Amino acid sequence: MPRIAVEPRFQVEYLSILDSDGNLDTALEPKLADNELKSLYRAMLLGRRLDERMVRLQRQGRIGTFAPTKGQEAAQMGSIFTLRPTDWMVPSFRETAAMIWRGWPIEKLLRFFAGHLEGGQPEPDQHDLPITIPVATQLPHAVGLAYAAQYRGDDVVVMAYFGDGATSEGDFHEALNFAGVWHVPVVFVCQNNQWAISVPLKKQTHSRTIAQKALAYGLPGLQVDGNDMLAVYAAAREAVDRARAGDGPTLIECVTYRLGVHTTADDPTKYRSDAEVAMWEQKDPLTRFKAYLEKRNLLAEGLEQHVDEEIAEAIRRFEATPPPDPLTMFDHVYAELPSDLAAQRDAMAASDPVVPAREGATAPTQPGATPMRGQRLTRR
Amino acid sequence: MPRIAVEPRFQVEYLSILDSDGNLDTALEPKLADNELKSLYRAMLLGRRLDERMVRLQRQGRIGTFAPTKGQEAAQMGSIFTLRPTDWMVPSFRETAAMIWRGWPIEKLLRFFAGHLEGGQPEPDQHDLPITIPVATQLPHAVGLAYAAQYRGDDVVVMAYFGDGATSEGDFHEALNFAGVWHVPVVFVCQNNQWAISVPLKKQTHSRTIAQKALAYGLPGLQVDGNDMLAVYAAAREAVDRARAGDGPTLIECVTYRLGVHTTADDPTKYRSDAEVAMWEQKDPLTRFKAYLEKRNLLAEGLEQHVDEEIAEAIRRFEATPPPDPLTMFDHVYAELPSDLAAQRDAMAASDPVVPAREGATAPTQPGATPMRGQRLTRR
Amino acid sequence: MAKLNMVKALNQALFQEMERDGDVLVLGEDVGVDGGVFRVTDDLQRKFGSQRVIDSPLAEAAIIGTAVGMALYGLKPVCEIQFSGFAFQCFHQIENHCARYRMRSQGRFHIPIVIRMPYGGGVRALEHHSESEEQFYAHIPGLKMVVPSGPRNARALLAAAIRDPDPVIFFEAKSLYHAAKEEVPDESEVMPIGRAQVAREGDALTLIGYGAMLRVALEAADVLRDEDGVAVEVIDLLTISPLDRETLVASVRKTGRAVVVHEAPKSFGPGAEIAASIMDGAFLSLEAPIRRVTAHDVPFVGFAREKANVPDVPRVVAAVRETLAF
Amino acid sequence: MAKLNMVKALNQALFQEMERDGDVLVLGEDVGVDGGVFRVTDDLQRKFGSQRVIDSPLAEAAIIGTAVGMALYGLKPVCEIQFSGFAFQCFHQIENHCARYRMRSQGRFHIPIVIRMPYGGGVRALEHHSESEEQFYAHIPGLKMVVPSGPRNARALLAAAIRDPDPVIFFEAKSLYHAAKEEVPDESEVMPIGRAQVAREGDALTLIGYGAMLRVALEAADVLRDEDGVAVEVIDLLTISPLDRETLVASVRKTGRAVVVHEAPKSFGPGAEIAASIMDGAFLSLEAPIRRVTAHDVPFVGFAREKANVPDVPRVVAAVRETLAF
Ligand SMILES: Cc1ncc(C[n+]2csc(CCOP(=O)(O)OP(=O)(O)O)c2C)c(N)n1
Ligand SMILES: Cc1ncc(C[n+]2csc(CCOP(=O)(O)OP(=O)(O)O)c2C)c(N)n1
Ligand SMILES: [Mg+2]
Ligand SMILES: [Mg+2]
Repeated sequence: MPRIAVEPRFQVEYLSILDSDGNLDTALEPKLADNELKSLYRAMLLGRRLDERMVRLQRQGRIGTFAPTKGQEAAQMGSIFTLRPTDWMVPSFRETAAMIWRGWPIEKLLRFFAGHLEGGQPEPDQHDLPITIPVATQLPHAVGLAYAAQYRGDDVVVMAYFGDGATSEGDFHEALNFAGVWHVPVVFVCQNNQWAISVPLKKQTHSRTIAQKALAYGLPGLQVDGNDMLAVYAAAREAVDRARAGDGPTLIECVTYRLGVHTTADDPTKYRSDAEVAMWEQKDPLTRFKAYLEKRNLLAEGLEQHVDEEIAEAIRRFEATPPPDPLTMFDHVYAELPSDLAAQRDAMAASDPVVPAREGATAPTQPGATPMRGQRLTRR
Repeated sequence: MPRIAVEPRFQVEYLSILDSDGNLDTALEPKLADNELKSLYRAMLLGRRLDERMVRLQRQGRIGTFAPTKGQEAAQMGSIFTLRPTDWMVPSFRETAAMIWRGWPIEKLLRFFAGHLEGGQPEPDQHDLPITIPVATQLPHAVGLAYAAQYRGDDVVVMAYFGDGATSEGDFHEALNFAGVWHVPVVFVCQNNQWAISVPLKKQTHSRTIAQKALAYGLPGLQVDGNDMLAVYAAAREAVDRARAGDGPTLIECVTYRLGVHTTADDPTKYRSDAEVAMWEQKDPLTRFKAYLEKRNLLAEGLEQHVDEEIAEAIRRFEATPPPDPLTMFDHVYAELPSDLAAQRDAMAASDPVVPAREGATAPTQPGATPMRGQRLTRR
Repeated sequence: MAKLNMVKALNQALFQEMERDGDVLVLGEDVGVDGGVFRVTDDLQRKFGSQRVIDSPLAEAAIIGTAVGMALYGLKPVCEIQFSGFAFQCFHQIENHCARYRMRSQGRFHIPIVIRMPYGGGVRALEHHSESEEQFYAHIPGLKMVVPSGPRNARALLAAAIRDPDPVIFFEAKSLYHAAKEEVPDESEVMPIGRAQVAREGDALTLIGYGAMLRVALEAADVLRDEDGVAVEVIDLLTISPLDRETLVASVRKTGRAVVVHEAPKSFGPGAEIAASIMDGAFLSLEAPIRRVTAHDVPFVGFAREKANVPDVPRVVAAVRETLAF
Repeated sequence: MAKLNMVKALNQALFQEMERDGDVLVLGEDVGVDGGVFRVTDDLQRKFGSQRVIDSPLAEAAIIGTAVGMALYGLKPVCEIQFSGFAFQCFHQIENHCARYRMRSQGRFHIPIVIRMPYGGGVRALEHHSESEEQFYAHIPGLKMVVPSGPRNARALLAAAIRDPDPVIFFEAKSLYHAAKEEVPDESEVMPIGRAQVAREGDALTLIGYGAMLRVALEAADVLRDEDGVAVEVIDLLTISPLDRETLVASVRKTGRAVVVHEAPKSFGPGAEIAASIMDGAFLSLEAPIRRVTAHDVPFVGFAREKANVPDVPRVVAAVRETLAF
């Protein structure tokens, strides 16, 4: 049946600059200063080493469940690097590398994963939201922040992170739709790591790309090689500049891969093949960017060691964290404590002895605690 | 920045066969038998006349709030006409014309709008869901029905109705995404009537069309002149056949207009201009289809009168409805009445006198009832 | 001083608070040009512009979700959910975020948001347009849940809610919108959230109501005074959560008996907490079990049966008489 | 006869019911290949295929919404919400549709759906992974709300829930999943929904618990027996709603005193209905106010403080002693 085509024809593009074989598209190569390239690499490396260390801490029962970054360092660093401190970062739960770049002390994040709420408190001057666990629910917050910044006339861009699975949630849809209507300065960074726990992308959506979902909201959408630091940076730079200039939101799909477990409670051998993982290990963003820096003679001596020391020191500070005082659980419920809640607090204070924190930062896993199944070792 | 285009390029098409000036694209003209054309026109006319009658009934306090169809008869009839009785219809709340076509007795719908739940009960053999009030929440039901039909191996297609406003809800997104992944036989019919109460389409989404939202789910999406019965029919026919053949879901956007009030509690003069309404009155689907039938000599004598009599008789039956027995409110909460609920029922039965239904079908508006603001007269 | 109905009184609160504080903005479906389907936000957009009075797309979760973002930035959004029956679409944003951000961020952020919703029956409405869902919010730590009973306290409580640094769910009884006018002073007033009021003093029994049920309670008290010669103390809760247990307990210590009235279904409803709290605080004074007069434990019954479902004066009177005779 | 933990017992119930009835299917995030994040649906997909055991996209509202559609067609979906903390995303589908379709369609349709969710603390989990939200479902007319306390009753109640023609919310205490094994007969069993059980007889006081709190109640009863020489009657609710008031009232008529234990926050929580219902039915037998031992009225506190928030044996023992001494 012939019909009239509605203009414009839509198109989604894919951006790649430095491929996994080390081929560089010099025409597209972003102009990053040497020290910028160095600090980008350092941040990636720090993310990777911390990740490995945290998995061990979790296995030892020193922190609880967390979601490793491994494999997604370029997607995170290439994008977050384009933000100013006065811009806002809206993370989901896997952005450890990017959060550290934004100024979260490592020991604070460790406290967070050790079950201390203090670990989720951003500094007064930090323009970062804390980790959000319910998938996609942070996306409307990003739009609201951007609206508020625009309302106040502030020169602020908001960058929001989420996964491929998150694009199935209603909140993703509603947030992008509001962003489009309000034309606010948000950059939506989807880390399409191919899996939402055990669900592969093809069971997540029948859409060929995630980038094309932007068309539903009249937004520009771009797919980028998410393991290519340069490409992610270039795409994010463009989107952030556009947002800052008042030209509205963008959806960036970073095609990447979760090389590790979903969280430390997950056993990926149950749902994906070693061959698939091995294939993606060939595309490791860290190796690729390292080779690029090597060629440009920008690799610092002993960087691994410096990074490891930084982590070790942070862990020492973390382990020195005193056990939390249970009574402070009443401190941040409301601005003022209602009388019945004050009575609950008083009852706790009066109870003798004050219940000691069973699971402090340094306490080993309780013998009686339920074995979350991921606490048994898995192959990766 | 040059990038690689991701294939395929997306395109959204617009279908029009019989335009508002009466120009007919004979190449596209669907092959409908004379009696089919006649019954289509009769159903449209019935929808229109009933609508007008119901607005009066509401003004007189004989029924409560309802959402008139006026202007959307072609969008509804052109699509629903392609379903078999064994197929499923999933309405929202404005599909009066289509529901009557599906076999809902007029007096039953009137009872529904008079606040009797009995009016929402489909017949045992009727493959229709009742009216759903919360916008877009019926869309996943349609997908589930289609999944179940496919699971059972039944030759069934599901058609779901919703408005332009509904496309902003998370449930719309999630339903279309599931439909795409599951590849089930659903046709999503969006009646884009330009307004969601007072909110115009351009404040609803920054997307140029609603049809293009299908691309986010990897589905075909088509825009159609929703006031053109022939075009709606042709588009729906194609989508239904495709679904039946196992080729999955389709999104059809019918571009139409709500000529009347949003509901009888609405005053559209507050938010839209007379000129806009007048412009759309020129495109009235009923006049356009009538002219087509006239040219083909298919207009029956005295049709208006027949239709009006059918309506009048139904209203007589409706008005003869006995006031509802309050005790039956306990009949359909669970398959078996739990003991505390049985006690609540017994208490009601024992209370002397049994509270009479204050607002039965024939009762006028209570003097003390809150004047819903739309109950004052508006200009259209 | 002017005589205002509840719609006008609420509208005035919004005007006054928006004039007072440039961080206050209004967000919801049809709140702008249309002035809200009940006209509570009438004329606000004309006065404050479409950036401050925002006609949002049709998506409750994003209304609350974006408002959370605005609040995180320091603004004070007043959201309208068109009918309380549609707030379950945004329940996750309310429970996951409005109620928890202060705690999650250990005080770095707080959410000074107000979520207004028309609730309750009495307007011959379709399904989801006449339910009474206060219990769902009352059970969420971190939220406050307010239900005014008349134009003047509605205006004062809405002002208080807007100035409150914490998230407030604000239920407006549809049947009260045009029910009565009340003298309201021109200057803005603020009533403390978290305090119940003794609407009428008495010594025979404590009758507890709120929102549209206050009128039912007061009329029942009239009947009991006129027909039985008993003085029933009527308490208007005004705030459901945090519950003003002190006022309830003090009253029942005096009267020894209590009846609670609400439009929500009985089981696991607000009346249960009220009864349990009174038992806690006034056990030794209690001379009869606390009766609850509520809607039945049934889903929406259709407005033709509504009268038989929602508490009315005869049912309340009967419950009080039984409690007095216990 | 085999010794099963709760995960295996639930898994067996699913196997048995799916074998028994071809209309039963399983739907949720990661329920297929992965067998569920807690392995409750392990091996089901291998056995019954991916059309009957469906790995859904990540969208709770569509999981429940499509399941409603399947149920309308006559199938019996068993949905898994990965953690109860994520069920507010589908709360509108549960409240608007699961609970109401029988009523709305006046019996033409009913929704024989089961919604399984792991709930509660004790597993060192992040936010939204350790809350206890049963109250929200208990207050919705048209739903049933079930919480088993051990492998055998979990299996029997899940079977009953699947066969029940009405929607059942089925909460599984995460801390019980691997806590203990129990002898479970090979043939499937069904326990009636809506009946509480006396887990231990006693005459001094009625201690009411459910789910993971049953163990706490029983241990507290041990302490009270050993240290105080009192025989506390322990009731395992098993079904929260519809609440088995008869069993509760009969027990308190005997003992004269009651204490309720739950993991949900106190205010407007399930304990309130339990207390109010007991007062209703056993007022003249009551010798002390009914105490509630619950989580505090605070949002998620972080697992490092969880122990101080969730009821434990010392708090329950203290509350019982106070009640006995009243
Ligand atoms: C609303 C909600 N539902 C379910 C979960 C449980 N859950 C945590 S992460 C996850 C998968 C997320 O996948 P994706 O968005 O692709 O992010 P990724 O984990 O791959 O980074 C799920 C199902 C959750 N946190 N929130
Ligand atoms: C979830 C939900 N939110 C709000 C409403 C109130 N409401 C009823 S119809 C409507 C507008 C619907 O617009 P659209 O989808 O375009 O359908 P139309 O009314 O134009 O046919 C609104 C906001 C509702 N019924 N459900
Ligand atoms: Mg992923
Ligand atoms: Mg519309």
